[in-house]
Amino acid sequence: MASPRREQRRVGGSERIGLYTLLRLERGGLEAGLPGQFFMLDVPGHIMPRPFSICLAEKDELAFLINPVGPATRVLCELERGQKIGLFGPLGNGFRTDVKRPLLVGGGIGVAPFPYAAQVMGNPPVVLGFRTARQAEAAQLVPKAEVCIEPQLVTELIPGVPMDVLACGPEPMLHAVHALVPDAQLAWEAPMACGFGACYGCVVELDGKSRRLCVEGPVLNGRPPALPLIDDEEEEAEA
Amino acid sequence: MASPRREQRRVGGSERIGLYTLLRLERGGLEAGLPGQFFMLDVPGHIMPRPFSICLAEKDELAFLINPVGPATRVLCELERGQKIGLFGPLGNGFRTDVKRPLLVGGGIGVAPFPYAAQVMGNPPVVLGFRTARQAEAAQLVPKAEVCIEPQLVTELIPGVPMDVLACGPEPMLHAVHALVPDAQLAWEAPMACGFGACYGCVVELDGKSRRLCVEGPVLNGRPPALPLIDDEEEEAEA
Amino acid sequence: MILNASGCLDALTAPRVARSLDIYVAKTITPEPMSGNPQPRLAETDFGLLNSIGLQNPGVESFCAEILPRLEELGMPFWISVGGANAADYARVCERIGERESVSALELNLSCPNVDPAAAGAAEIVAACRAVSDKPLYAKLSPHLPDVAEVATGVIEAGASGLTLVNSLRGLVLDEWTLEPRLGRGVGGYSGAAMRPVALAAVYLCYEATKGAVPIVGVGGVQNGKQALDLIAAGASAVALGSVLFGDLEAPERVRTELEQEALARGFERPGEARGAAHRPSAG
Amino acid sequence: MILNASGCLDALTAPRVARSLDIYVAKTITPEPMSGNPQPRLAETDFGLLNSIGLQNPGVESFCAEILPRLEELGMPFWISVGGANAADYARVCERIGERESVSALELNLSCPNVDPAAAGAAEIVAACRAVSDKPLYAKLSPHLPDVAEVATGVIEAGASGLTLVNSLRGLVLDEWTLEPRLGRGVGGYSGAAMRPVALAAVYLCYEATKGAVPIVGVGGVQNGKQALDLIAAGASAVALGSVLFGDLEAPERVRTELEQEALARGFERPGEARGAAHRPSAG
Ligand SMILES: Cc1cc2nc3c(=O)[nH]c(=O)nc-3n(C[C@H](O)[C@H](O)[C@H](O)COP(=O)(O)OP(=O)(O)OC[C@H]3O[C@@H](n4cnc5c(N)ncnc54)[C@H](O)[C@@H]3O)c2cc1C
Ligand SMILES: Cc1cc2nc3c(=O)[nH]c(=O)nc-3n(C[C@H](O)[C@H](O)[C@H](O)COP(=O)(O)OP(=O)(O)OC[C@H]3O[C@@H](n4cnc5c(N)ncnc54)[C@H](O)[C@@H]3O)c2cc1C
Ligand SMILES: Cc1cc2nc3c(=O)[nH]c(=O)nc-3n(C[C@H](O)[C@H](O)[C@H](O)COP(=O)(O)O)c2cc1C
Ligand SMILES: Cc1cc2nc3c(=O)[nH]c(=O)nc-3n(C[C@H](O)[C@H](O)[C@H](O)COP(=O)(O)O)c2cc1C
Ligand code: FES
Ligand code: FES
Repeated sequence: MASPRREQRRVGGSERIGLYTLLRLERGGLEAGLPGQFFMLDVPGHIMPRPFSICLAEKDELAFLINPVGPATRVLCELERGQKIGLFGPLGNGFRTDVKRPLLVGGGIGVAPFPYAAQVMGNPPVVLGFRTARQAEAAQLVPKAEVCIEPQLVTELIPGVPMDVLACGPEPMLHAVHALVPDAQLAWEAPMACGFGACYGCVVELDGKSRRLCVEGPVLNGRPPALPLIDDEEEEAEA
Repeated sequence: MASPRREQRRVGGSERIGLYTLLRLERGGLEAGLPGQFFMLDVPGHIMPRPFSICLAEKDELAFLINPVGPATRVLCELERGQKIGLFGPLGNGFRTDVKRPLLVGGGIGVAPFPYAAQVMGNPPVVLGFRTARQAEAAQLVPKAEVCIEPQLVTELIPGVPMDVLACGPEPMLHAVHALVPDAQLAWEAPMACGFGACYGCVVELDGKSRRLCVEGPVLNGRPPALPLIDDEEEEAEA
Repeated sequence: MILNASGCLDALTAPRVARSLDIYVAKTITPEPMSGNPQPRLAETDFGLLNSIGLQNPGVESFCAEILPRLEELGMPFWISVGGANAADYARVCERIGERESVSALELNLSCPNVDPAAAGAAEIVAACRAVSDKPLYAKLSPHLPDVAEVATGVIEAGASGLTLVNSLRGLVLDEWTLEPRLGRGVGGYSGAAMRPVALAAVYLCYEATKGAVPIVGVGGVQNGKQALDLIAAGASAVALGSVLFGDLEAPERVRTELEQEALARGFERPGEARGAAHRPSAG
Repeated sequence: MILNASGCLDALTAPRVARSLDIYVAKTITPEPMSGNPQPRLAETDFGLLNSIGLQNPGVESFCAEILPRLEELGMPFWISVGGANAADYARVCERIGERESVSALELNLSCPNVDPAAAGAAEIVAACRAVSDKPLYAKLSPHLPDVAEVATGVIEAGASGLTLVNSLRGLVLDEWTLEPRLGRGVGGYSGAAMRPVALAAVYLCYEATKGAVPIVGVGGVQNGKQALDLIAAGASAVALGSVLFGDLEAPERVRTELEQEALARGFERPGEARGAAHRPSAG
């Protein structure tokens, strides 16, 4: 894998999907990485870049699904075709996708990595939970998704048979999934300033120790952490 | 005189005159004040407003002549028709214009107050000095101006007979004028953050005492200082 | 309550603006006249303002003779800011000005970045002033203290009635080409938007340490009502406007209106109810 | 010379970036492991970044066993930043790490805004470290000192070989709606562009007080070569990049190139020639 660099890319398009926005960036030779990996996106007018999961990876395009929860995400949702923004990735550890009995489980904006995952994995079964019907519109991005809306919870859609679960969503949902499926691969979130292990801002407690989520995750119980993140020139040359 | 307020005005036009730029703002009911008084202009992207002499006052328009010497003046020179900026004035003490044997003496951008002064005073004799021919193009704004370019100095154009001199220009020029004509009215400059006596940034030494130029000037040997600058509501009502 | 920050407004040249405040705070007065620092005294920075006025003032005698009577004519409450080089200096000004009934409070400027650091400790100065005056004494502290809360509790023990937090930071800007300091004095006071989080932190820590027992005037970078509300939530009981006044004379009225709206929008009937809200354990 | 600011780069996760520096500075190490502060630890401000990492580190023993050997493999000069709660703590880490020949210098973090203020005075800590180590010792000072130049001369008398100026400011940001602190710990370290004039002032004052006799690493808000040159003109002999690295991994090379160009444009053949230029009496 080549070393990620900060690149400038043009917005190819931006569309509302329910409450979220799908931001399409020209790919121009960027690696997409593995489903569950993320990019740091620069945000005009903001100092810290922000992390977003790869949602769609086409030959000419990388797309991110963005939930406008605060000032920076609101700016990203308003970007227009032709504007340039910086991005940096792919970063972190993605999902292991070569599993036998796959099931993708998403909650809310946690659907973001699954359109790409479904594509890579040949459209496995997917269950998605949302708080409102407007948010549930994002399910259209994932073929064959079974969808529920609160008060029904997405964990109720997980079948009682052993499956290899890949999950992404809010913290309470991930804990619930973990309780049902202890070996599920879970994609977590924490505030991130760098995305490559430099700031120690994204630390979470793992096995009683403080660990950087951007280095050890965001997917945990997944692949073992791969260091270094920003590879050596030499390794790059070999890649 | 009514109390000055911060107002927003549209740029009516902007034209290069040699090295300077004449910035025309829609007047919309603003008082022009007296020649030699100034306005604080807000500068997009900058924190401190900047002081500029009233250059032209038409019925529908106030114009300022701006020398692009630094970041803020460069921004003002690039403003385009239709943009809005804030301005605040008229401020300070202007020239006494009811003099018997008037002569206006300007150096460089010190020409700025004289188009308006000449209009108010019925086109008195004017002598202007510039460093280069490009700067001297600004002389076209003042009818009947006699112009010299360095190495000739503007003081050489001051006739040997007693005259009531109004002068504006760089510090060395003002000192030279003062040496020739001790009772000349001189318009000075100092960095200003407020323009109305609040910051004590514009202090100059006068008669051995530190004095605020925006309150006592910018024209000295002129009218005695008029306090308060930001009048009482009551006084306003009377005005 | 909206005040001006000391040194950022002259009520005599701008009485209308002064009257739009709840309290007017005069520029720092020292025992003897001070002519202040050399020009240039002002420079803009990317996100704030640098100044080195240097406590220019006519000295306490001339102040009492010429300026105080005219402040009294304004017919509004006002505070006088007091400076000096040592505790005796401060006490002398407090004693002299404290005679005047018209003066509502004395603010002790323990923190000017443009004069050499006061040799005497802050608490010692406060105690000396308390000994000569019964007026409310506000201790105005510098952000350049290793432990601002410790100094705050110290000055209160010494007799301060309240705190003003904070004075400007020490900053420097160089000329783009010569690389020499843009201010005549070199280093100056750095104020404005850039220091807002620093002022907030000082208010927060001092409110915590004093358990809200004394009034706190929050100062630093306030440009709108939301930023004023932040200071109140951190623990301020009043907010002072500084360099924002140079560019916006309507700021006191605007900030007051915005502050009321921002407080209401967060469920506080009056801005004062939000005092200390940042310290409350979360309801959710 | 371009370094990273301590705590703003991990050479093990980003060796390519570390190699683009002249010297790599590791995150602060304390005697015992520290798990750091609660989440959230990061918040953006209008003109800077707020953090409360809290000196999270594995402790000196685990550092020496697991991390130091891998830093040695990088094959580049590196410094270790040292922290603690008292002079004995600092000395213990210095002694332990000072054994390793690979370590070019020790930077004493006398200034972390995210742990309680060190009880011991800065000079006392430096003296204790000097007693146990012959390595170059850089004293990293806080901007929250009433008289930074006085502390600087004090630590140099106590045995410091150089200064690192400055650590982050103390700042606070509140949540827009709840008005509660955005950081789990409340107050945090405020870094980035907003503090640039503060860092410049500290370097300027300390260079003046030390007459340029010791090396100074300038730190604070540097994002481009011109800003690095400003620090050098104020008196820095090297410049460290902090939070800019989070968003721009190419910053070291870019800043180095820009610095050379900006120096040349002002008549300095090498950036080092500009050291102290802000102090020179004007030629004009
Ligand atoms: C690895 C990773 C992948 C992500 N992928 C996506 C994605 O595909 N689509 C998407 O919309 N969002 C994603 N996020 C979350 C996204 O980064 C945050 O919503 C964004 O940074 C918020 O920025 P803001 O300035 O708009 O809001 P802020 O004002 O910063 O925050 C608004 C609210 O969100 C919380 N918050 C801020 N940052 C985070 C964070 N990183 N994680 C959890 N809560 C946060 C704040 O505490 C606050 O309550 C991802 C986060 C991580 C760590
Ligand atoms: C009462 C008054 C009236 C003025 N009228 C005009 C006018 O009509 N047209 C015009 O072009 N300019 C006028 N000026 C000067 C103008 O205000 C400054 O050139 C401007 O503020 C510079 O801003 P800047 O950011 O572009 O440059 P800066 O980077 O701030 O300064 C560039 C250079 O100019 C010097 N400088 C900055 N401000 C001033 C100042 N106020 N006086 C003297 N030198 C300064 C700086 O020291 C520096 O050397 C006037 C100034 C005053 C005080
Ligand atoms: C030009 C200027 C002059 C000042 N003079 C004084 C003063 O005389 N006494 C004082 O206590 N503070 C003085 N200050 C500091 C302000 O009162 C205030 O603490 C600081 O500017 C921070 O507030 P702001 O960011 O709103 O400007 C001055 C500030 C400025 C900008
Ligand atoms: C996330 C973060 C972690 C930091 N950790 C440390 C640290 O461990 N030790 C230290 O001396 N300084 C630490 N600092 C302070 C920086 O080294 C630097 O002094 C400060 O950020 C100012 O520089 P900047 O504006 O370029 O970021 C940290 C800063 C940040 C932003
Ligand atoms: S985001 Fe910086 S260490 Fe993880
Ligand atoms: S410009 Fe502020 S006092 Fe004159």
